Amino acid sequence: MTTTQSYSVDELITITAARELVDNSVVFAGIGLPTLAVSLAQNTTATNLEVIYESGVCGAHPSELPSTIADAVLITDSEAVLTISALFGYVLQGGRIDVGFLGAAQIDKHGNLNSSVIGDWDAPAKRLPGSGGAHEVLANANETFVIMRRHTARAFVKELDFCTSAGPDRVIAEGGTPRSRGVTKVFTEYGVMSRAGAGEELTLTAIHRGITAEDVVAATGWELQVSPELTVIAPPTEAELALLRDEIDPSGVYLR
Amino acid sequence: MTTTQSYSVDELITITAARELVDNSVVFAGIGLPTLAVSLAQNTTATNLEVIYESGVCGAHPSELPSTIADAVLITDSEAVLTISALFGYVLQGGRIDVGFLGAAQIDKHGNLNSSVIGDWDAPAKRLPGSGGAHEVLANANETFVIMRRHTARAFVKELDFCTSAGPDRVIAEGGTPRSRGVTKVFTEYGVMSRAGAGEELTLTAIHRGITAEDVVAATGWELQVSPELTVIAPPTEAELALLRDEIDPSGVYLR
Amino acid sequence: MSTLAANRKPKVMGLRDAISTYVHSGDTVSLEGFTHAIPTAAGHEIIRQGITDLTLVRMTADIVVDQMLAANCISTLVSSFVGNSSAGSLGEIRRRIEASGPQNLNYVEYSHYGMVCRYLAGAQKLPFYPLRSYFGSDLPKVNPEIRKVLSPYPGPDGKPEEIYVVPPINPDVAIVHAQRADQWGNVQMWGLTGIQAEAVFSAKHAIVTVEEIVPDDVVRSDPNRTIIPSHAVSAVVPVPFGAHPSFIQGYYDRDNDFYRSWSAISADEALLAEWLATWVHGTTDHSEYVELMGAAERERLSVAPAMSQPVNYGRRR
Amino acid sequence: MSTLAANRKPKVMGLRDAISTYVHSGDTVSLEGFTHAIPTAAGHEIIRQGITDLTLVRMTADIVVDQMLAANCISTLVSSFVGNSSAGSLGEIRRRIEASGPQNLNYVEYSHYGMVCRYLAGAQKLPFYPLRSYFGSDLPKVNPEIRKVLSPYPGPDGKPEEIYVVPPINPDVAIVHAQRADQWGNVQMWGLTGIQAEAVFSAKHAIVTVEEIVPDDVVRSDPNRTIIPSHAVSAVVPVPFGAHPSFIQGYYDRDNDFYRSWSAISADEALLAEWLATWVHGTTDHSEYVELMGAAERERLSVAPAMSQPVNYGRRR
Repeated sequence: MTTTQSYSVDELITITAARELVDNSVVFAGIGLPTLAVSLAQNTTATNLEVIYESGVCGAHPSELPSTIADAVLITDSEAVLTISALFGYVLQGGRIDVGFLGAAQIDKHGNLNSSVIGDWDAPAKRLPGSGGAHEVLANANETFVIMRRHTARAFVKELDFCTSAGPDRVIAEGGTPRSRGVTKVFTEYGVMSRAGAGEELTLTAIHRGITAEDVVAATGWELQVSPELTVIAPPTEAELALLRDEIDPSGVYLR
Repeated sequence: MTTTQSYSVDELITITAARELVDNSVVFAGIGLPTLAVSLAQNTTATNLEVIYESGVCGAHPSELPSTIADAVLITDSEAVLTISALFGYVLQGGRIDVGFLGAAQIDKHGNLNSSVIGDWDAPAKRLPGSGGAHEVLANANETFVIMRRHTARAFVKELDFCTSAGPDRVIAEGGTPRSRGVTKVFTEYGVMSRAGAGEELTLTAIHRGITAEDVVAATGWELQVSPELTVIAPPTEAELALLRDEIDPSGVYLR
Repeated sequence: MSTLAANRKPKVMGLRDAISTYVHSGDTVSLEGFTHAIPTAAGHEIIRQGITDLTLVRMTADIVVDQMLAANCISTLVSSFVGNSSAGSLGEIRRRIEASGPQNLNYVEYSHYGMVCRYLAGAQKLPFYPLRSYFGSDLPKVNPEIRKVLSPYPGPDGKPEEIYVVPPINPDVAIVHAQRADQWGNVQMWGLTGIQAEAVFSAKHAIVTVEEIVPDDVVRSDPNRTIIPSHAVSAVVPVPFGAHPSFIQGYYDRDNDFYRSWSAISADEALLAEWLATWVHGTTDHSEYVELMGAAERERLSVAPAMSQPVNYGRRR
Repeated sequence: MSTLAANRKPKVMGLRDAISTYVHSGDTVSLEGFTHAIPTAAGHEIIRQGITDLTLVRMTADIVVDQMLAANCISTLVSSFVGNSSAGSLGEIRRRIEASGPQNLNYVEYSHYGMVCRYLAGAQKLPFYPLRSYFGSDLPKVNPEIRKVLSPYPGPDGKPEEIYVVPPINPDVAIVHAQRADQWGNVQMWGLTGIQAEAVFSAKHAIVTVEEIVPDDVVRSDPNRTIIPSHAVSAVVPVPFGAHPSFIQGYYDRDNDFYRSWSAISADEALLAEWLATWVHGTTDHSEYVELMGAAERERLSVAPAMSQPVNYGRRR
């Protein structure tokens, strides 16, 4: 992606994701761009947003940007630290998370995710970290936002090499009852793909300035549907960029 | 029961039970005579005995005798306080208790216990407190000691009005696999009844001085077997009585 | 880095408002506290508001349940222990269950760990929770909610293995009491913490009464002390002495005299009615109840300090 | 009232003795610590003692697992995350699993909550633990230990409901690290406590390495801080800096430089062998490893104080 504006892809994705966060919701956030997006939303449109980290920290007040979900600065001055079993059992499976944030190596049109292997599971070309808590976030958070910085046909695939984390369509296909809407938004360098939940395909609903729908379709491994109401995303405002750069990540921990 | 010695039934039962506690074991103790028995054992024959209370307190160092299993004096200065779910799940069901102590309104010859109702459960003549944790103590502690101060045919019955807590014989009869030996000792005003575990009846193995086996058989609702090696229990020693009265319960909280 | 929510809403409420907002006739209500920190004041406020037809869930149904029964708040009781500790009987509960009584209480009987597992299932939104109890017991015969499942793994002897399970509890509201919370509803507790966290997580709403609301920095100096996080709490209510006659570790002792006196009071319906008229209906709120206790009584239950030693959470240099 | 056991045996051991006593070739060993308090020193001592053929159970298989694999300690790995946090790759794990590598590792893959539930089942001695995961995922296809059970209660739609379950973990030994313990093995921890208590309760034996052994009165001033009670611990081992390169809340910070450097080290088998030769085989124990780190490095990771405010446990007057 090229842009004539003076902001990076990371800044663009972070700001776009922040705008989609709704006030008064509880967000399960990983480290990196989700941390920034949540922090930006708390300072702009969703000032009563609550963040819970996979490590069990609730109500963090870190002295600086955390570099992992378990960074010591997240614990000191926080409001509560839960055990892992309480976090996964009572909070996540308990249905108390509105929005989860995930990344993945591969995603398909129904928002199923692969973070385990490239190639065959038994003898993979590349071994990836695996689920961690991703499987449970997708299964239990009411909806999940996915951030995929690089939008390529190798990542946006017709068939996953392996399904680590299943969306509601696959849950239903196996005879289960979904407890979540699955992936509802995917943020990439090109724009935003959206779906409401089970039965729907991820559809291109918004593109960044300077991008065409054709660019995105060509970079997607399945026949990507384009919304008839496709919009162009308003570029980052001076205020958003200033908050990100001067208040939230002044040392450039995540922003490149 | 009458005795010519200068000690009470409570003292006699407490001292008899204390002598049966084996060193290095973990005991799940209720309040009252079990607390005294455990404390006496720790000061005599089982100095490395560990006591865990149903409230979750481990390694209690109370400033005075506790009046409930949850008395504040059990918590202050203790070594650990577990949540109820950890106590019942990880410690008791986890198989970490060697000896449990229980009482009951009724007991049968296999050590099954009733603490729920006298009469029909649906319209009882007398509603009793119910299981509390008794059901789980009997099911999970390796063995259980029962203290029944009054030895009468209304308490030592052929058929329980209701089985609240089941010993291993009833577990097997239902097709389960017992996880405990069930009741192995019953301490009463008359003496001690014993069994090794499933398949055995509670048998009179020891009597207090001045009691005859016939006395005990007559006071028991089933045909009580008497051990051919029936022994007479050595009366409390001066040392045991002094410890109990001067060190363990100097204010007479439980000793009457 | 700023992560403070600028328009965050405090969760502090008065007890009257909290009960009228979250407790309604016909609801399923969990009232928990295992000997320690029993939410008595909340129970009394339910009586004052004339709420009826509750399904009351409480592991140890003790004095406050006896009082709520006498005030006709409860139509179903789910419990694993109906007794006044070791201090005697609960007259009203016995009258409502025993053959000689009116038998108008629907009583659902469990063991303690059965109740614990129901809360664990409820908090985790599981369809059931397995436990190694109930084989050989008559409890499953009188409680059809206690069922069996076949394990998909072979047992220790290589044969198929069955295990009992209990269903989840998901009350409309859970009510618990604790030492303190901040204005956002982060609840801190020490001493016996019982099943309170699980009860709150299992419920749709949660009211937490506390001895005191403390400044944010007190809570945040020790986040591991928080047993219930803000997001699980609907209302946090300052109610000093709110657990009397039970005790609050470090705040006041158990009123053993009151426990012992309850056998005689509850044995006599007239005495019990008089007690409710004086102490519950006769007081407009819990602060009047505490006033009625009197300074000497509060002094009698007071405790001397035994302070914890601090730990270091560390700060990046 | 005296309840002190006169001849109680302290559980303090040296690390060498603790590992040789409780860890044997062929054992199933749980090594837990979720980013915080990873028992690295214990892993290194297992390498030093040449223990092999372990079934290693660890939710987040990270640097210490990479090192133990390279030292041929592990034949089966049970995990839910094989990655070096966000700092890069684990070279040895990838070589042992990927098609281009020797493929001599038996890898058993779960999700995080699947692992948590295996510990919960293990600690509670349950035949299985139910969880709301795995529908639609390929994980059950590659892991036949993940199975289904039919709930004996109707689902929300009134129809029969199936749920996935996982089997218990009951390791021969669990190894965890914490801030402190007393001589009896009462372990106190704050900050992220992870799955450590459940791992210990699930195991036949437990080794707990700690930053320091503290006097009894420190532990007893705050019994709620004890996350693992004495009776569940086999050996408690003082090992300062025993979690490096991970961190200990209030003691030292995470060595992010080391995490970042591991990608390059582990990518090259010769570099990795050299690292093990210098830092593990080249040191007789962890105190020499800490010596080798140097004073400047320890200073770099040091933290400033942020003390908790005390609470009152109360004492009867």
